[in-house]
Parts: sequence; C-alpha cells; structure tokens
Amino acid sequence: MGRTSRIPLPLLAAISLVLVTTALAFVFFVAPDDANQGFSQRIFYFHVSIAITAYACFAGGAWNALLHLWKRDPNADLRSYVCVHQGLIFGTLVLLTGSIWAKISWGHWWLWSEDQLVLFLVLYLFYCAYFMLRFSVDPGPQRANLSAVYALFGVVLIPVSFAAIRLAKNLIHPVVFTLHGPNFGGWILVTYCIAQTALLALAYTLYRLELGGKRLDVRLRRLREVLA
Amino acid sequence: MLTARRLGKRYGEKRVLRRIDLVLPRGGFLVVTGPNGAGKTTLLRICAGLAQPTEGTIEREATRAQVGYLGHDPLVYRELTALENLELYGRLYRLPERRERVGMVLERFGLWEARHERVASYSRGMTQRLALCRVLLHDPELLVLDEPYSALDEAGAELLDAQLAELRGERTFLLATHDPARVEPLASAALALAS
Amino acid sequence: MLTARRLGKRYGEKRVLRRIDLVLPRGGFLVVTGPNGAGKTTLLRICAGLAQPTEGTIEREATRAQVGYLGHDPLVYRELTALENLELYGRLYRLPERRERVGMVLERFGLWEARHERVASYSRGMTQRLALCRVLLHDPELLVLDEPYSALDEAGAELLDAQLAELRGERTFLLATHDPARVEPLASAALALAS
Amino acid sequence: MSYVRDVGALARKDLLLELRARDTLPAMLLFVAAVFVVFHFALPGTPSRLETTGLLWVAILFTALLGLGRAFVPEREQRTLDGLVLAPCDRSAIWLAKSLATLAFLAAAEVVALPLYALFFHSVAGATVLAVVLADLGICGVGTFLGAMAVATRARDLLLPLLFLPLAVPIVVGAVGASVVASPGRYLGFLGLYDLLFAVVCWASFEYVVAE
Amino acid sequence: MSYVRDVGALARKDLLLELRARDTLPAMLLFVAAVFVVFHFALPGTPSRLETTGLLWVAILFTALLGLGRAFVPEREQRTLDGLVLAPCDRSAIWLAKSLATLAFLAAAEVVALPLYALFFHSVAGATVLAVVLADLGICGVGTFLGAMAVATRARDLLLPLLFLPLAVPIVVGAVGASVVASPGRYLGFLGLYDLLFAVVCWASFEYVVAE
Ligand code: HEM
Ligand SMILES: Nc1ncnc2c1ncn2[C@@H]1O[C@H](COP(=O)(O)OP(=O)(O)OP(=O)(O)O)[C@@H](O)[C@H]1O
Ligand SMILES: Nc1ncnc2c1ncn2[C@@H]1O[C@H](COP(=O)(O)OP(=O)(O)OP(=O)(O)O)[C@@H](O)[C@H]1O
Ligand SMILES: [Mg+2]
Ligand SMILES: [Mg+2]
Repeated sequence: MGRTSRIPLPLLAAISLVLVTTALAFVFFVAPDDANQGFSQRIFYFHVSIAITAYACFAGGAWNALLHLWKRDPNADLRSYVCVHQGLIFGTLVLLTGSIWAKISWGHWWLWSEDQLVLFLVLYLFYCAYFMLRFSVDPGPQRANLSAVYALFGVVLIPVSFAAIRLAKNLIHPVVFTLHGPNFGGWILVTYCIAQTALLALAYTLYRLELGGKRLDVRLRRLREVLA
Repeated sequence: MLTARRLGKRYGEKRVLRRIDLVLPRGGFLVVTGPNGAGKTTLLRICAGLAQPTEGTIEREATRAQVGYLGHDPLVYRELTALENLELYGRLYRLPERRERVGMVLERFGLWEARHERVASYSRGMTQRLALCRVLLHDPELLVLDEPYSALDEAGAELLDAQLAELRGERTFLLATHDPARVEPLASAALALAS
Repeated sequence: MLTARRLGKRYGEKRVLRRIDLVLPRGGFLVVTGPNGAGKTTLLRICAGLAQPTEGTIEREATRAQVGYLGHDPLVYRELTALENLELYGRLYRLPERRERVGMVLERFGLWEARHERVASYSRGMTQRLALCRVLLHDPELLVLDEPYSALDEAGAELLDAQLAELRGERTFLLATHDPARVEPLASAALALAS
Repeated sequence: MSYVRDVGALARKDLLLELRARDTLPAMLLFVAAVFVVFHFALPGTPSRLETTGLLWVAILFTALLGLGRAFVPEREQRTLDGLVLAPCDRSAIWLAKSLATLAFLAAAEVVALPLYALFFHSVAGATVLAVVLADLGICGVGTFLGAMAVATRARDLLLPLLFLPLAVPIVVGAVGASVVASPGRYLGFLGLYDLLFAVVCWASFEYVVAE
Repeated sequence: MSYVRDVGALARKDLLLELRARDTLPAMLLFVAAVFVVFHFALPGTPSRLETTGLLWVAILFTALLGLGRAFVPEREQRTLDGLVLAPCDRSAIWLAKSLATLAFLAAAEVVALPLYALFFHSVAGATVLAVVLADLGICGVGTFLGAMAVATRARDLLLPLLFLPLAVPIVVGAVGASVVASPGRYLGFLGLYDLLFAVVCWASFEYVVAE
C-alpha cells in the first residue's frame, strides 16, 4: 500500500464518497429483489464486500510486515499496524452485517453449526490478539518485530483455516462464486462490483487518514523534543 | 574494530543517547564513564549487538562468535552448576578444546572447587566471577565489559586486572566503570557520557 | 543492639560461618569484610532476621519494624514505579507521614524526576538508589547494609557517605563491603571473615 | 484493623501489577471466547448439558492453574519475597492478600465466562454458581499456599507442585459433583468444609513457609 | 551438523533444568489427571466415542498450553536470553531446542494420559496416536514460538493463550477429525501440512522475536 505522495487525500476522499453514494444507489434502486429473500438480500452487497475488504486489509498488513522484516523499511511497521486496524474495523462490520442477515434469514443472531462463521470469529480473535500483543510491548524495534511476525502468521492462518473448514464439513455457508455461478450476473454483478470498489476505496481512504494522523503525531513529538 | 556514527537511542519518548561518534581501533581499550543513568549500559549493549540504535549507524568488525559481553546480569542459569553453564556456552561457541578451556577459566577465577555447586547457591562475587569465566571462555576479539569489577573482592579484582593487562593490545576492549582510576593505566581512550 | 554467640551456619554439608561472636552496641558501626564467598551476606541475613543460624544464638534488640536491610537484590518490583514501590513499603511499615517521607527519600537519592518510571527501565545504579530509599524510608534503628556502594556513581556514593555520616551514632550499622577504606572514618569496629 | 490494612496494601500491589498490563479484562474476554471456540471444534454437533458442564470445569480449572502459576511470579522473578517477609506485618497477611488477588483474577475471568457460557451453551444453575464460588475459595487459598512454598528456596527441592494434585482433586470432585447431581447440598457442604479447614491450616502455618 | 549440535546442547540444558526445578511436568500431569476426573464425573455411564475424543483433545491442548507457558520461564526469570542470543549459533536453534524440550514434556504427559484415557473411556486407535504425534509437533512448534513472543511483553502469561488458541483451531479440527472418522488419511495429511507450513514460518522468523 501506498506512499503518502500518491493521490492527495482530499481527492481520494471525494472519490470514495462518490463511489459509496453510487453503490448505495445501485443497491437500493438498481439491483433486483432476490427471489427467495426479497429486499433483505440487499445486505449481501455490503456484507460480502466488507468481508473481502477486511481480508484485503489483513493481507496489506502482512505485506507491510514482510517489508518491515525483510527490507527493514522504517515506515512499514506503522503501515502494517494501520492496515490491521482497518481490517479489524471492517471485520467487526462483517460480524455485524452477517449477524443481522443471519437474524433476518435464519432467525438466529449466531449459529455455532456454521463453521464458516466460527472460522471468521477465529480470525477475528486472532487479530484482537494482535492488538493485545502490540499494546503490551513498549514502542520500539522489538514491538515492530513482534507485531510484524504475528501479522505474518495471520496470512498463513487464513488459508489453513479455510482448508480446515473445507475438511471439517462441506461448506454450508454459501459460496457465491461457485454456488450461484450461472445466475450471478447482470445487475447483481454490476452492483456487487461497484459496492466492492466503493468499500475498498473507503478502506483505503480511512487507512490514509489514520496513517497521516499517526505520522503527524510522531513528527510533532520529534519537533517538541528538538525544541525542548 | 568498532565505528559508530551519530549514534542515538531512544526508549519511546525518552532520549538516552544522542549523537555519539566512536572509533575504536583493533587493540584499543576504551573506557566509558558517566553518572548513573547516563547510558553506559545502553551504549555497550548496542556495541555488543544486543540492541539496535534508533539513529545513526554502527559497524563492527567482529562476528558474533568473536564478541564477549559482560552485562549487569550474569547470563547464567541459576539452577545449573558452574560447570554445566560453561559446558553449555562452550558447546554453543563450538570450542575445539571445550573441556580443557572450561577447566582453565574456572581455575583462573578461583571457581574450580565450587564447579559442581548450583549457581543459585553462589555468593554474589562468585556469580560475577562465573560471568567473567563465561565471557573469556571463547577468547573473544572484542570484549564489552559493563562494570566488570562490581562485586569482586580485592583478590578477584586483581585477577581481573591481570587478565586485562595480559590481553591488552591483543584484544579490543570497551569497558564501562564508575572507578576509572582502576583501569587508567590500560586505557587507550575514554568516553564520558553526560546524564 | 546485637549480640551473637558462637554463631554458625551450614548449608547441608557445607559450613559457611563458624563460631562468630559479635557484640554490636547501640550506635555502633560494624564493618564486615572478607573475600568472595566468605559468608558476609549470610551473616547479615542472619542479623537482619531473614535467616536462622544453625548453631549458636543471636539476640536483637529491635523489632522487625526497626530493621532496615539492603541486600544484593533491591527487593523492589520491577513492574511498579519507584513511587508505587515506596508507597507499598510505606504502608506495610505503617508510616505516619507516608507520602511526605516517600517524597523526601526520593529527592535525597536523586530519583524524584524518575519517580513515575517503572523500575524495569531504571539503570542499575538507579535501582540501587531506590533500594537505599526503601531501606531508609522507615528510618530504622538497625541498618544492615550489604555492599551499599555497589553500582553507585561517585555522586551517589557521596550522597550515601553523607547519609551514613549523618546517622552515625544515632543508628546502629552493620555494613559489609569490599572497600573498607571508604567507610573507615565511620567504623567503630571491624570484622574480617576468612574464606 | 492494621491487619486488614496490610492485606489491603499487599493485595493492591498485586492488582496493580496485574493491571500494569492494562488490558487484563479485555484479554480475559478474548481468552474465554477463544476457549469456547476451541471447545466448539473439539465437540462438533450439539453437546449435552453434562458434557458442557465438564468443559466449563476444565476451563475453570485451567484458568485457576494459570492464575496460580502466576501468583508468585513477581516475587520469584524479582526475589522480592524477602522484602515482604521483613516488613512488620503478620506473615499470614501475605498469603491472604495473594489469595485475594488471585481470587479476584479468577473471579473476573468467571464473571466473563459464566454469562458467555450461558449464552453459547446452556444456562447455569444456581448450585453451579455456588460451587464455583466455593471451589474458587479453596483453589486460591491452597494454591497460593503451595505457590509460596514453591518460591521459598528451601522448599523448592521437595516435590511440592505434586502436592497440589491430591489437595486439588477433592475440590474438583466436590465442585463437579455439585453441578451435575440433582441435590447438590452434600457436595456444597463438603466444599465449604474443605475451604474452612484448609483456610485455617494455611493461615496458621504460612509463617513457617516464608520465614526460615 | 553443528546446527544439530547446537540444538542438542540447548535442549539438553532445558531437560536438565526441568530435572532440577521440576516446574513444568508436575503441573501438566496434574492438569491431565484433573481433566479426566472432571469428565469421569461429568459424563456418567458410557459416553460415546465422539464425545470422549473431543475431551481427550481438549485435555491435550490445554496441558500443552500449561507447559508452553512455562517454557521460557528460566530465561525470563534469570534473564539469560541475552546469553543465548549472543551465542554464534543460528537463533532458530533456540526455538527448535525449546520446542523439542516442550515436546518431550508433552509426550511424557501423554504417555500417562493416553493409557488413563483408555482406562476411563475408550481404547485409543492407531490413527489417534499418529494424530497425537502430528498435533504435538504443531502445538509445540507454534506454541514455543508464541511463548517466546509472550515473554517479551508485559502481559506474558495471559497473552500466550490468546496468541495461541486461534492458531490451534486448525490443529483441533484436524486432530479430532483424524481420531473419529474411518479413513483419517486426509486429516493426517492436513496436520502434516500445518506442521510443515508453520515450522517453516517459525524457523524463518524466530530471529526477529529474540533479537532487536
Ligand atoms: C469471512 C467472512 C465472510 C465472508 C467472505 C462471507 C461471505 C458471504 C457471502 C459471499 C454470502 C452470500 C451468499 C449467497 O448470496 O448465497 C454470505 C451470506 C451470508 N453470510 Fe457471510 N461471509 C462472511 C462472514 C459471515 C459472518 C461472520 C456471518 C455471521 C455472523 C455471516 C452471515 C451470513 C449470512 C446469514 C448470509 C446469508 C446466507 C443465506 O441466507 O443464504 N457471514 N456471506
Ligand atoms: N527499557 C528501557 N525503557 C526505558 N528507559 C530505559 C530502558 N533502559 C534504560 N532506560 C533509561 O536509559 C537511561 C540509561 O540507562 P543505562 O542503563 O544505559 O544507564 P547506565 O549509564 O548504565 O547507568 P548505571 O551506571 O546506573 O548502570 C536511564 O535513564 C534509564 O532509565
Ligand atoms: N543457599 C545456599 N546453599 C548453599 N550454599 C550457599 C547458599 N548461600 C550461600 N552459600 C554459600 O555460602 C558461602 C558464603 O556465601 P555469602 O553469600 O554469604 O558470601 P559473601 O561473603 O557475601 O560473598 P560476596 O562477597 O561474593 O558477596 C558461599 O560459599 C556460598 O556458596
Ligand atoms: Mg549500567
Ligand atoms: Mg555477599
């Protein structure tokens, strides 16, 4: 993920605002009602896009962690942390939207029998533990190292747990791209793609915002020190 | 042997070392002094490779096997005997004449008789002697010694004097102390850290 | 203040102290010397009430609250700040002017600025200063000090000199050291342990 | 009175040490959640009430052992026990304070765990809660005592950790019994008696454990 | 070759320490035994094989966790990690040796636990034994790694379960699967893959955990 010099932040924010508005418009006015679930199925566009975005954030966190360990990139630690933080925020949203959807379509907020849900919970717990780890080490090179290593573990865990779930049961939780393969098209696809792009853009904006704030913090502290 | 440029170290907000420049040639003997909390230990740990500076660079012309570091902690296992501890380090440093060298350093620092006792039952001075044994066991090129005289009795201090005098010139020394007079005759350079 | 008769201490087979006779009157200042492993720490621990002799008897005319013991370990919690540590001891010793005294000893040993830092981040000398604060906090009648000068820089050692000189005569001291010259002017008696 | 204040000061120190890690409570929440998730994968399907009661006790026991293991870690690691032993307070206050601190840790974990358990698996009966409380008292009291023995250098060579097994098994038996049978009165009484008995023994003999 | 010798020297040291201090193994044995007692009470009659397999795995996992929590205690207490980090051997040898030592303790606990399990509940199949071996490798490898991380933090003991349990879920899935289904090949393969994958990651990144 990027250097601060790429797209100016205000422009980026404007773009993601436009995208999110478009996505909302598409979701509510363009996409057709689902045959079985009716209107409530529209939460799908957000739920799935948010989930994918969360994964993207975690991947970004791991990539920056790798850069930190491998290239000793001095800013990679902060970037990695911000990525994981965004991932956790979007992860919370996945749990929320998923739960709402589950309540609507299954009548339960949570189902232990759905392994994929529990799997996501495991990942969620994993990244909560990342935070615990990070905040129980004093700032410094060691904290950066430990966080980076644990973030790397995360990307190994994701495919491994997918394999574990696949092994444990045939997937009950719907997998759009295989299950609905043929009839997943037209406006549904377009709407989904727009929503996905919008959320990725939103996540990136938030990421840049947080990163900027954190960097400013660091700079201010340095400045104060020089003055003192 | 050691070249540090504009070295700095901070712990979070707190700046401990600031712009240290240091050139220690092979065979040199640098004495570091400074009040409590000045950053001597921090500097020595960086020089030994145990910590990284947050600013500046450090170059060391010695592999890890060629560094001997004596810190504030003796770095030995209290539940093991002196012999077992030195055996462990001897193996880890892959010494060719391990057993012989272990016996030699134990004898040199007057711990031969106590070699089969657990370190937990050692007195403080005996533990410090054992830590010195550990450092000298693999005959390092670069010796980084943080207050090596602490806890030693007069006999022990003289043993150490003799040891330092013997190696002076052949090995490179970086030594922190609160009693610079003691190592004055050996020193080739001095660095005084301010608090 | 302290009377020991034919004191002996053995650890299992090993005899560490043998037939020590000791009379330390109130206001006395006894300096204990001896090589590493001679048994200084063992003797001091017995006198402070931390250990029991295996032979002989010891009488102490001081309650537990009136003893101050400085050992090789600082006896403070590394994860607490200096202030929190001293607060704890202040409470346990039930000091009437706890907070004031805590502030006073911290200032006296130059730790006031660092009072809110965790002891884990202290340098070795700062930790030793904190241990001295702990000992003097409750203004004990009997001070048992095991190598109190160790790890102190010259400024710290002078602070301690001043402290000892001030209390000399009013309090009773039992002090072990490898540098008897430093406390020579204060000593009222000396005990040299052989190894 | 001053005894109570000593215990307060000592327990306060332990809690302070605990809270130094700041995020103890969220950590506990995460811990409980993680444990339940692991249980879920270990027992696929919908486990019976008895099974999940067993799991609950395994979780409690594990947490207790975890807590006890850490009880004297600060004293042992930093060799500060001497400082407490030298202080003029009654030595049993050290034991009491440490037991209370461990109890607080354990209780905090359970306050998180029991509702979550009720949410995820089955409701928790009143007898179970009572059994948990009584078991906690016994585990913390005896466990802390043995923990101190393990720190005091003199006692370390004895196989003391092993003592905890014969001492803890009655608690486990009583507690699990109380939460599975229909009329738990006898089991609860047994637990209460156990607590009382060992509290008196520990209180009276702690002095000899920590001081030579 | 010299790598193997380094690992040998380090693992030897850990075994020697355990022999002296007996910190780890008794706690593990105690816990395993207590878990079986709990379930003996909680599951009266003859529980199904599926039920008891799950509990066996819960017992193994948490016993391991207890052992893992103590793996780096000597280094932490006596602050000797610096000594190992300074030594010229590859840092990953520290991880490997510690993992092997922990593995030895876990294996010792299981040598007691499995017959106990067979006695109390059901016989143990060959596939289960194989699953135990493979799971042990994963548990000890990853757990030791995380133990080293937890030691470097302020939260320490509480942190290890948090870090470890999410990573242990795939092991539990694989292991429970391998011990209940008829043809456990896929599950065993999965466990092997897990071990391999994480062994490589741990091996490659341990350097960063212990050295600044
Ligand atoms: C890893 C994160 C997740 C991903 C990638 C994901 C993906 C998806 C996808 C692609 C669908 C659409 C299926 C379809 O249209 O047939 C879906 C549906 C659903 N998801 Fe998720 N999901 C995730 C996590 C969760 C969580 C944590 C929950 C619950 C708390 C949840 C609850 C649901 C529900 C209830 C549905 C509707 C299923 C139906 O009615 O058929 N999901 N999810
Ligand atoms: N881990 C740490 N976190 C925060 N501050 C630290 C840490 N380690 C050391 N410091 C601070 O760095 C400063 C220098 O410490 P250092 O141990 O290097 O001093 P020193 O010169 O060796 O002192 P002494 O003579 O007492 O041994 C001290 O003020 C100390 O508080
Ligand atoms: N717990 C113990 N078990 C066995 N032997 C012990 C124990 N504690 C001390 N000793 C032995 O007692 C002797 C005296 O130890 P002590 O610590 O009293 O010496 P010291 O005079 O204080 O030495 P130093 O100047 O090095 O501090 C030493 O030989 C030591 O090995
Ligand atoms: Mg120092
Ligand atoms: Mg001594």
